[in-house]
Amino acid sequence: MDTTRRGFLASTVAASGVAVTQNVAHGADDHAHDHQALPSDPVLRVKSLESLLVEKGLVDPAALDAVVETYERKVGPRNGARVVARAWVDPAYKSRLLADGRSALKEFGYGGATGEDTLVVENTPRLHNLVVCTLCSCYPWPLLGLPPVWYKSAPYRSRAVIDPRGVLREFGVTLADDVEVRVWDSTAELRYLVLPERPTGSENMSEEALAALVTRDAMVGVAQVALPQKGAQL
Amino acid sequence: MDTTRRGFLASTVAASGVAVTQNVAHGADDHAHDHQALPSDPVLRVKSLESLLVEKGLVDPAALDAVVETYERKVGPRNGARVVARAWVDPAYKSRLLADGRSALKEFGYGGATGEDTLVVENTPRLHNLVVCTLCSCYPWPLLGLPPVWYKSAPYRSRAVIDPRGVLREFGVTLADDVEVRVWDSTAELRYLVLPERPTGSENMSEEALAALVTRDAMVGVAQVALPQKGAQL
Amino acid sequence: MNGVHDMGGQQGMGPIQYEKNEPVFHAPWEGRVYAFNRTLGAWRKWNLDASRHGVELLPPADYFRMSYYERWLTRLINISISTGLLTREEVESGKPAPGTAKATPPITIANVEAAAIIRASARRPDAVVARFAVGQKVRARNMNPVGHTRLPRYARAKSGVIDRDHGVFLFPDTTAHFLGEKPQHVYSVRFSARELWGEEAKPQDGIYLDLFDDYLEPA
Amino acid sequence: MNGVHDMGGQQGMGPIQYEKNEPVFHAPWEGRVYAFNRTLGAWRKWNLDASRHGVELLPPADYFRMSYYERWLTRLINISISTGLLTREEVESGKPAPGTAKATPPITIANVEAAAIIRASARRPDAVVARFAVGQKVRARNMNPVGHTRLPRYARAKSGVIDRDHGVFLFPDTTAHFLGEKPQHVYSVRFSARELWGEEAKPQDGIYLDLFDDYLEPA
Repeated sequence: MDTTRRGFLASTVAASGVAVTQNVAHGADDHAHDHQALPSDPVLRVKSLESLLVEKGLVDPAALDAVVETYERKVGPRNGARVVARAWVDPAYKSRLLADGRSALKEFGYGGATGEDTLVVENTPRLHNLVVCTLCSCYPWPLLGLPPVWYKSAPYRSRAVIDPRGVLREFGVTLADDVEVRVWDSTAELRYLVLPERPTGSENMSEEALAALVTRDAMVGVAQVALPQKGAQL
Repeated sequence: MDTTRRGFLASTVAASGVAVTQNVAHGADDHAHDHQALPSDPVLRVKSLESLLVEKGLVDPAALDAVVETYERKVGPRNGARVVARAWVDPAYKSRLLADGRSALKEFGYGGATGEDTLVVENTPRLHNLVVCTLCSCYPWPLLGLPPVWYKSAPYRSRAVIDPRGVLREFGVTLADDVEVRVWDSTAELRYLVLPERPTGSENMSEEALAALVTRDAMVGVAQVALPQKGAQL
Repeated sequence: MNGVHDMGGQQGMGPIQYEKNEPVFHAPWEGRVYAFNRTLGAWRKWNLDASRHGVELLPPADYFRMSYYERWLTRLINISISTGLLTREEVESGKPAPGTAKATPPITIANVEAAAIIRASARRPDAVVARFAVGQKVRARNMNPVGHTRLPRYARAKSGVIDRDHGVFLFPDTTAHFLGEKPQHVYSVRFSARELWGEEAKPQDGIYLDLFDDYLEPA
Repeated sequence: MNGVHDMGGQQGMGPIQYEKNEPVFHAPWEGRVYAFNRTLGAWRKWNLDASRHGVELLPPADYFRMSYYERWLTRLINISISTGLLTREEVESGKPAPGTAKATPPITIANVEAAAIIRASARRPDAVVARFAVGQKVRARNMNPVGHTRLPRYARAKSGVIDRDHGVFLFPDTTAHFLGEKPQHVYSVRFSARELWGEEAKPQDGIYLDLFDDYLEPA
């Protein structure tokens, strides 16, 4: 437990520039590696922090529960999927959505945290859009919920801008050489949602049935929307 | 021991691109961190590797001893210091050294490993030279021995090219605003040695006494050469 | 800050690790860390940009070793200590400093929806004049601030075209360091893939960045 | 490869940690690792550039976590396995595969000075024509190879002046991948600090890089 706390504080201290964890000259006994110890059990650390925050009156545990509950049960890719399906069946809505995402999304009641300035970009047979945040992990929370680990990871963030076609191939999407790829790097407080192509053969489907086809990945731009019988989606 | 080996191999495998250590999706029990374990005791690992290499007849332990002995006892900054002192007292040698470092260094018998193409760059009151290798840790071994940890470390390698004056300040060297700074990034098989300024007041000193003043740091360009009475050197 | 967080264009990070049916949080503690971050901001000791910068300040070895929510946890503790919301001793012991009066949380179950889940916008109503117009050719400045910035290294000194004017937003470079909001226009700037990455990129491909007025100069 | 090893211009790496009276090796195992690296090359299974690339291929988390000689140890094991000098099972067990005949080391105490301590030069006698002349203005190419290269990211697409022609050397980008030596001229190229880092740099300061013919184009 003592080691735990020390390792934990070492990392805290390092972040404020007091210590560095790299290439520090180390003695022959090599014990200097201690400070690189894994941040031990986060479960215990978070429990201890929460009890401190509650005891100091800095947070209301019920409010914490509500935040977790919101993203675990209420806000997720189904939000974005409803918008996409509506745009597919309602050309007037689609025009509003592409021209002024903010207002069109408000028609669904979507907005708020990081969503108030969402831009919707449309895929066509000639144009493919891909969304990334190279600097951190910005993502349209109100429309897609919290991002998956791969979206937040170094491999995706690093390569999406320099090798979008290679990234797409890794996701199983192969683009023709003459398609235009547009990568949207979310460097400010704008968020991006891809309006995928409506799959051929879906002409007779209802808005609800269409919404069920639309995946999170398609709205990030790393997948296309397929009809169910055409094979399993990622 | 078993954990040791596993952690060790994980790292080996990762380097060949089979696994990644970062942001790997992890289960609720958080055990996936195992593969990030510190490469445990290098002493044991190196011992095991050496015994394997010897048993296979791939290395001669006596030759290993000789390599270690060479850099621990024979080759080091005293080599470079002798060259610098000679250049200070012998203008003809200095001319040869700056014009064709390779030949001039051969007069001392210095050459070989990474030293066959060493360039000597001269500090003056108007010009300060600083040597770095941003991509790895290239260094003039035959003249200075093996580099110190700080030279091989991220803080030095990253900042020497973008903020050489700040780096120099950290080493206690403050340059006038109108001095020209030249940073030599050792990106190919050329190596660099800084010929520091001869300290004022050293006019009557012998070549040997001068050589004793010249530090490793001064020949990398992060220090100036001072007379002993002017205070302790780094 | 030219840090390891500025990942655009890096290689050698390994394959993308896709997890099927990924849960929102992989463990309850991740949810708590997320919720701390979303609610503690209401104390107004810091702002979103300062908080982002907190992750950037992690030593590279930690940045790469930690999972996403470990980074969030660490930056939260760091910024709580540096802004005085918590003391190091409190974090270490898990107990409030002796004699601390209990505060009242600004965010409770009653107002959490409005106060935390709907976050304040970074858009500003200020009537700031735009320095650039849609269609104009611009160059991202070759700037290397040691503090927070949202101009990635890969776009610096590169030329692009203003594609859209998003309007006026607070400026992260100053906001993150509590030096004022300096509201200014943000533009979507299109850079051709070839301008950024050379001749091997497809000529028709483009990368769009949302860049602040202060990041740009006429090309 | 645009990897974390390419550190020029990065910030946030912390202060320089200076050690007074630093020993050559901090522990005997470091010396052994160094000596393995200096002697095993004589088996001609790899070359210096391939070996350097081996460090670049370490996952970033490992690169930052490991000490210098831990990196050397890991790359040595990796390249020994990938080139067939050792098998993974041998490394794991510390024992030669059953039935392996004992070899004779090419480097022994008798020839170690000439064969290992004096390393072969990368200079080549080939009469290759230089594409650039001293004093000529050049631009470093905007290239982003996924393999080994010695053109740092911070100099790409930047303009400089040929300061010196060092002569002909083998080309690391091909040599590291066993694709031939492709001998060519290496030049010392001077870049002004302002060209590389913008207006905050001092106008008189310069950064000199040793760059291969294939990295350059006329400016």
